[in-house]
Amino acid sequence: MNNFIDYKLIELGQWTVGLFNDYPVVQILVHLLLATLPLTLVFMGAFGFSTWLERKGLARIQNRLGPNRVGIFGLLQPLADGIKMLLKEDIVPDRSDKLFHFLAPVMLMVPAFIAVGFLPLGDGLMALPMDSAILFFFAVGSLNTIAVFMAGWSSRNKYSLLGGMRAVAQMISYEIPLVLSAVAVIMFSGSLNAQEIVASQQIQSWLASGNLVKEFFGQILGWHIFKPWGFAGFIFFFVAALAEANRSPFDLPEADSEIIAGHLTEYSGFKYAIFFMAEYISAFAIAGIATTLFLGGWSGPVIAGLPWFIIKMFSLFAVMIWIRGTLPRLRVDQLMGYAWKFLLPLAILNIFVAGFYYFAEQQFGSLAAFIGGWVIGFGILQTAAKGLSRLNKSPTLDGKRVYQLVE
Amino acid sequence: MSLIAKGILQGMAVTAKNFIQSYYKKERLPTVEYPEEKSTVNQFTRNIPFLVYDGEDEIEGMRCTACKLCEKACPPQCIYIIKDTDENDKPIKRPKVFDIDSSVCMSCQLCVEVCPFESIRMDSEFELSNENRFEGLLINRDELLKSNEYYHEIHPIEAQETDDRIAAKIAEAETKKKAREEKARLAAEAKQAAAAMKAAEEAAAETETSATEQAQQSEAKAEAPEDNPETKNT
Amino acid sequence: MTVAFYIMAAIAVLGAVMAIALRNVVHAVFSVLLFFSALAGLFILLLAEFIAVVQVLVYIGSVGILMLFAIMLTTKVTGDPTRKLLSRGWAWGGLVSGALLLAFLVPLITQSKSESNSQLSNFNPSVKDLGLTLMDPYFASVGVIALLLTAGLIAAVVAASSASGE
Amino acid sequence: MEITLNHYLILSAVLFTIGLIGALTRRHIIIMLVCLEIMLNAANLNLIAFWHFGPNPILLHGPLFTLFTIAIAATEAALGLALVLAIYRHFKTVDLEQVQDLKE
Amino acid sequence: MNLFNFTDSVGWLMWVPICPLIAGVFLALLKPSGRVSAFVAIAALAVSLILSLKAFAMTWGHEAQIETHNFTWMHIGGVDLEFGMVLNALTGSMLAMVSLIGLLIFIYSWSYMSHDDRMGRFFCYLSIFMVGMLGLVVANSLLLFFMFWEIVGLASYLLIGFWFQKPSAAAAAKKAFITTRIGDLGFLIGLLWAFKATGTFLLFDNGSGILETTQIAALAASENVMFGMNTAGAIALFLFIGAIGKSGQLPLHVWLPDAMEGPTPVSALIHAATMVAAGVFLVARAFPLFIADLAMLEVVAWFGAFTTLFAALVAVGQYDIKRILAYSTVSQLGLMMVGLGAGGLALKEGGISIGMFHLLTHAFFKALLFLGAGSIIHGCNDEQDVRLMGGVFSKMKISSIAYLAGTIALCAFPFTSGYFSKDQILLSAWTASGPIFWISAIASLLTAFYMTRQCCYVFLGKYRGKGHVHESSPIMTVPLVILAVFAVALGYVSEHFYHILDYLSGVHVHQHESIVVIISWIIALGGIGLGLLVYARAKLGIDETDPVKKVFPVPYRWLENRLYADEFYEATAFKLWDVLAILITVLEAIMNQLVDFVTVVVRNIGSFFLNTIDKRVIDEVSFDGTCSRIYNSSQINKLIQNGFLQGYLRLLTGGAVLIGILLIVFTR
Repeated sequence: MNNFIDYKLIELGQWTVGLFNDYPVVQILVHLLLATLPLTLVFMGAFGFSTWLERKGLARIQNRLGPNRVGIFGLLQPLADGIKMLLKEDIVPDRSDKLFHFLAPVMLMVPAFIAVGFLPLGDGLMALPMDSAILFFFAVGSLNTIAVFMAGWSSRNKYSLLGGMRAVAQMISYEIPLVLSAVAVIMFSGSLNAQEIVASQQIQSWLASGNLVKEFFGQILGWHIFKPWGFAGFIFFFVAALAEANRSPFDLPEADSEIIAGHLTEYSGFKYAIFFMAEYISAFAIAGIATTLFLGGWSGPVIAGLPWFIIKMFSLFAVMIWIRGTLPRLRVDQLMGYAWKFLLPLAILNIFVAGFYYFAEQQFGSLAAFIGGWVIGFGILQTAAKGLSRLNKSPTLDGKRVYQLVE
Repeated sequence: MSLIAKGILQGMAVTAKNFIQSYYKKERLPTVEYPEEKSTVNQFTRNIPFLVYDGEDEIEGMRCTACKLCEKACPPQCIYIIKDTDENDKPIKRPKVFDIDSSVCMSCQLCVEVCPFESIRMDSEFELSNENRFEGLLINRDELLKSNEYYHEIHPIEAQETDDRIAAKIAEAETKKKAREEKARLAAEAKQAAAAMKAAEEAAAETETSATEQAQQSEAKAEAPEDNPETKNT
Repeated sequence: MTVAFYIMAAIAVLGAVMAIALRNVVHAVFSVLLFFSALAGLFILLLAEFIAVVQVLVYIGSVGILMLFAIMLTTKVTGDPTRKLLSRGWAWGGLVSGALLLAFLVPLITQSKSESNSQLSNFNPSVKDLGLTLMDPYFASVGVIALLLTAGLIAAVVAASSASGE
Repeated sequence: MEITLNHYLILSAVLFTIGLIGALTRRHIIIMLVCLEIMLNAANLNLIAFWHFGPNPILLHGPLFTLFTIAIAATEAALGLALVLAIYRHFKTVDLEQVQDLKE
Repeated sequence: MNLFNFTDSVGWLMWVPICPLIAGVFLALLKPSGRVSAFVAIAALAVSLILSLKAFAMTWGHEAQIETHNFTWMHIGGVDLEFGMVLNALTGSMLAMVSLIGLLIFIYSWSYMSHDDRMGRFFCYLSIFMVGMLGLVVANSLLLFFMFWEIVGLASYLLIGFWFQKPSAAAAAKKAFITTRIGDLGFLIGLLWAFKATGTFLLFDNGSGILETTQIAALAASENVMFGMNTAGAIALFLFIGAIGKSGQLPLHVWLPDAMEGPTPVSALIHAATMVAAGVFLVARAFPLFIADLAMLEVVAWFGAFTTLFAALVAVGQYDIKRILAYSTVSQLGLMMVGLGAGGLALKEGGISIGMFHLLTHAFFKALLFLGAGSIIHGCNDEQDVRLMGGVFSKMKISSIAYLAGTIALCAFPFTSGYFSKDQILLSAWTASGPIFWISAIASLLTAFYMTRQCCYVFLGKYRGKGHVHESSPIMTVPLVILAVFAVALGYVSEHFYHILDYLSGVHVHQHESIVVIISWIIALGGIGLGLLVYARAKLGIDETDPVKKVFPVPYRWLENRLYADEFYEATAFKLWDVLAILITVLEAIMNQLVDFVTVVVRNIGSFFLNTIDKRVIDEVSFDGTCSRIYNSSQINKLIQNGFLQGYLRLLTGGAVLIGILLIVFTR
C-alpha cells in the first residue's frame, strides 16, 4: 500500500505528457505546466481551506463557534471572503510608486509559489526536482524580504515604511537561525536533495526486513525529530519559520494593534488578498520544509507518500494556528534580541551536537548513540538555553511591587 | 525559558482544552445563535417603560390615573399624556393619550420611581428597531399597555413586590377605617353616658337634639373614605 | 539555450543601465536587484547552480536590502528634481570608460581565439563535489574568508554606530 | 547559433563598462557603491564563463573562486555602506561633490 | 661559589659578611622602627658570630693549614679577576674577635641609641661596617680585600658623621674620609703593583698566590727597585702606607681624635677595636712580603715607635675623656706596629703573633674603655670634659669598676691581658733594636700615667658637673662586665693554656728575657704611682690648671694643642693648593692669549666661505633653487589632488586604457 498514490499520480503525469508526443514544443510546455499548474491550484485551494481552518480553530479556542453561516460548517466562508476582496475597491495612494505598489504583492507571491515547488510531496513527486532543493528553498525565501520592503516603501506612508523596515529586519535576523538549524539536518543526512533527506529518515534495513511491525515503525522511528539535535533543531526551525512567515507571536509588522497594518496599510481589495495568500502559502511551504527536514517528509507507516505529507503539513499549520491562539505578540527589541542572542547561538551549538551524534553513531552504533545523544546532547542544549535565557533576562522588577499612598 | 518552554506549553494546553471541550461541554460554547435562538434576558434588565393593567380589560384595569407626575419627572421629557374625558367631557382619571418617544427615552427609570400608582414599569423588550425613524419609534398608549401577568413574567420578583405593596395598602386602609369607626363608636357611647348624666340633671330634652346631630356628622365622615379605597395611596 | 542567454543578457544590461540612469535612487537599487537576478539566471545557464543560489541569497537577499537600508537612513530619496545627477566633468569620465571598452576590451576579446565546445555538457557539477573541494584543498582559504567576514561584520557595526553621539 | 565564450566575455565587458560609467559619473555615493557591485558581478560572470568553457571544469575552480569573491564583495558592501552612514552623519549629505575635505 | 656546601669547601665563609649585608640592606630599604632595626642587626651579627666561632674552632686545631675557596668574579680584557675566601689562624681569630666585640657593642648601642629617632639608620651603617670588617678579614684576594677596605672607610665616614646636623661631626667625617683615602691610594698602588708583578690578586692560590713561597721568591729576587728595596719590599711599603692611613699612624693620625664626634659605640667599635686594627691586620696578612725585605720591617718598627711616643705625649695634655682614649688608641696601634716590625726582625714569621696578640687584647680592653666612657658620659648627662666630672665611682659602681679593669689592662698592670701582650712586644723590641725598645717603654710609661690621670679626674673627688650622676641601664653595663672579664683574663688564659702565640703565627714562639720583665713591671707600677702621686690629691676642676701644667706650663700647652699637628698640615698641605692656584691662573692667562689668536684666524676663514660658497653656490643655485622649482611643479599636480573622488577614478581608468592600448600595439 505504500506510495501507491504517488506512483498512480506519476503514471497519470507521464500519460498526459505522452499525449503530446508528436508535438515536441507543446510537450515541453505541457511538461512545465504539469509541474506548476496542479501545485498552484492545490495550494490555492489549501489557502482557502486554511483560512477557514484558521478562523474556525481560533474561534473554538476562544470558546466561540466561528463562521458557520456560509456553507455547511462555514466552509464556503473563504469563497465569500474572496469575492468580497474582489469587489472591494482597490485604493492606491496618489503620490505612491504606482509600479512598485503593484509589483510588491506579485514579488511576494512569486517566491511563495516557487518555494512550494521544492517540497517533496511524495516518492518522486517533486514539482522542481533539483539536486540542491533545500538550498534553493532558502535562496527563494530570502526574496520575499524585498517584496515586503517594496510594499512598505511604495505606499508612501510613514507607518507602512516603518512596518516594512521592521518586517525586513525581523526576516533577515530570523533567516540565519532558520538556515543554521536546517544545516544540522543536511549535515546529518549528507545531501541537499529533498528526496535523499526523506530517505535518510527511513530506517532502510527495517523497511526491507519484510515483517509488518518492523515496516510499520521503520517509517516513523527514523525521523530526525526523535534525535536530540533533531528535536532541538525542529524547535529552532519552527520558531524561526514562524518569524520568517510573519506568523503569530512574530506578526509584529502587520499587527493590528501596532502600526495599523504595517506595510499592508495602503493595500486593499485584491492586492491585500494576494498578500494574504502569499503569506499563507509561504507558511505552508515552510511547514512542508519542516516536515521534510524533521518529520520524515512523506514517509509514514501505512499510507506512505502524499497523504502523510499533507497530514503532517496541515498538522504543523494547525500548530501554527494553535500558537496564534495562545501566544501574545513579541515586542520589537525582544523579537530581535531573541533571534540574535538566543536562537543563533543555540542553532550553532545544535550543529556541534549533531556532529558529535553522527560520530557517536559511527562509533557505538545507533541505539547507544540514541540514548547517550538524548541524555548528553539534550542536556547540553538545555543548559545552554537556560544559561542564555538567564543572560538575556531583561532587568525585570524581581521584588514584590510596593505601592505607596501619596502623602 | 528552557528549551521545552514550560510556560508556553501550559498556555497551549489551556487553549487546547478550550478547543476540545468546546465540542462537548456546554459551558465551553455559550454562543447563542441569535436570530434562531433567543437567550432569556436577565430579569433586572430595563429598556423602554410600559403601562401595567389589572384584570382582562386593558382600559378598565389600567392603573394609570394620568396624574402626569412621570411626564414632569422624565429628564429628556419623552412622555406625553392627555387626560381622558367621559361622555359629557368631564375629566376622568385615565389617560386618553400616553405616548413615549423610545428614541429619546434613556431608560433612567425615574418615571417608575415617581409613579404613585405603580402603573409604569421598565420593560425588557429590546427588539424595538423598525424602518420608520420618527413615527415608528413613538410608542402610543395601546402598545404600552401590558397585563400584570406579563409583568410577573418578565420581572417576577419586582412584580410580586408591587402586588404585595398594593395589597398591604388596601389592608391598611381597611384597618384604619375600622379603627376610626371603633373610635367613633366609643366616643358616641361616652358622650351618651355623659349626656345622660347631664341630661338627667338638666333638662333631658333639649340636649337630645344636639346628641342626634353629632351622631349624623360622624356617620357622614365614616361614609367618605369608603367610596375610593383602591385609589388611595399611603 | 541560446534564446535564454539573450533574454538574460538583455535583462542584465537593461538592469545595469537603469541602475545608473534612473533619477530615483530606490528605483536604481531595485533595477540593480533585477540585474543581479539576471546574472543568477546566467549562472544557471553556465551550470554553476550553487553560485546562482549564493548570488540570489547573498546579493539579492542581503546586499540589496543593505543598500535599501542605507538609502533609507541617509537621503531624502525623491522629490527634488533640481538635484544634479552627474558629477562635474562627467563628460570625460564617461569618455574614458567608453574608451576603455572600445579601445581595449573589445579588440582584446574579439581577436582572442576561443574554443566553444564546453566539456561541461557531459557532467553536472553537484554541490557535494563543491563542498568536498572547499574542504579538501581549499580549507585554509575558507578559514581566511570566515575571519574576513567576521572582521568585516565587526568593522561595519563599529563604523556605522561609532558616531551615534551627535 | 551556439553560445561561445566570446558572447559571455563581451556581455561582461559591456556590463563592466556600464558599471564603470556609473561609478565615474554619478554623484550619489550609494549609486557609486551600486555600480561597484555591478562591476564585481561582471567580473564574476567572466570567471564562471571562463570556468565553464575552460580546459577542465571538473576541478570546480571557477565556482570556488567566485564564492570567495562574492563573500568579499558582500563584506565590502557592508563596510562601504557603514562608511557611507558615517559620512552622511558627518557631512549631512551623500553628494560626492560636497565630500571633499581631503582637498589640499 | 657554593655558598651552601658546609662540609668540604670554605665557601660558606662568605656568609659571615653577607648576613650583616642582608640586615643592612633590609634596614636601608624598609627603614623599620628603631627596636625592630636593632633586633634585625643583632640577629644577623649573631649568625655571623656563630659562623665565625665555627671558623675559629676549625682553625684552632691545625694552625699551619690554609684552606681557600676561589672563584672568578669577572673576566675583563683577557684577565679574570678572582675573588676568594681564606681560612687560617689569622682569619679565625680576627673573625671571632670582631664579631664578638661587634655583637656586644650592638647590644650596648641598642639602649644607648634608643632615644635617638634615627636608630634604624644607625644600625644600618653599623651592619654595613660589619660587612666591610668581616669581609676584609675573610678576603683571600687583594682586590676583594681592598673593596671591603673601602666599605669600612665608607662606614666610618657615615658613622662619624651620624649626627650630621652637628657641623663639627660633618667636618670630622670628611676629614677622616680624606685622610684614610690618601692612605688607601698607597694601598691601591701597592695592590696594582702586586697584580702587575704576580699576575694574580689571590694571596693563597695553592702555590701561585702572592704570599706563596714561589711568588715571594720571584718578588724578592729583583734588586734595588725603590730606595734599595726589592719589589716585595716596595709592594709592602705601599701596603704599609695604606695601613698608616687606616690605623692612624703618625703622619695620617689626625683624623682619629676628631672621629670622636660620632656616637660612643661607634668610637668603641670602629676607633678602638676593629677598623683601626684593619691596618695592622693588613700588615699581618701580608707579612711574608714584609719579611722578604728586612728594611721594610725597620720602617714599620720605626713608624710604630714614633707614633706611640707622639700619641702618648699628646694624650697626657687632653681633657676630653674620648680624646684621651683616642690618642691612647693611636699610641697602642703604634705599639702594635712596633710589635710587628720588631717581631719580624726578631722571629721572622713569629712577628705576626706578637702584633696580633696585642691587637686582640687591645681590642677588648679599648672597647671596654670606650663603652665605659660612653656609659659615664651618659651617666653625667652627656658631659665629655673630665674636668667637669669627678666622684663618679661612688655613683656608677659597675661602670666604674669595669672601666678601672680596662685601665689596668691598658696600663699593662702585671698579669692583666695588656701586660702579657705588651710584654711580648717589649721582648721582641729588646731583641730587635735598643732605641725602639726604649721609645716603646717610655710610651708605655706615659700610657699608664695619663690613664691614671684620667681616672683621678673622673672617679675621685666630688661631682663637678651639672645635674646628678645615675648608673646606666643593665643592657649597657652587662657588655661592660663581659668585656672586663675578657680584658683581664684573656691575656693569661690565652698565653698559658692555649699557646695563642704559636696558634697565631703557626710557628713556635717563645721569648724570655728577665730584664724586660722587670722593666715592664717598673713601667706599669711606676706610671700608675706617678699618676696617683700627681693627681690623687690635686684640686681638679674646670678653672683649676692641671698640676703637670703647673710644673711644665709651656710644653703642656703644646700637648693640649695636640703638638700642632693640624696646624702643621694647615701650613704645608693647604698651602700646596694656593701654589697650585697660582700656577693655574698663569697657565690660564697663556691659554686665553692662544684662544684669541685662533678665533681671529678662524673667523676670517669662515667669512670667506660664507660669502663666496655658501651665499652664491648653495643658496641660489643648488638648494633654494631646487626647492622653488619643486614648489612650482607641485603647484601643477596639486590640481589633481582636489579631493574629488571620481576624478581619481577617471585618471585610473585612463591609465588602464593607455596600458591596454600599448599592450595591444606592442604584443601584436
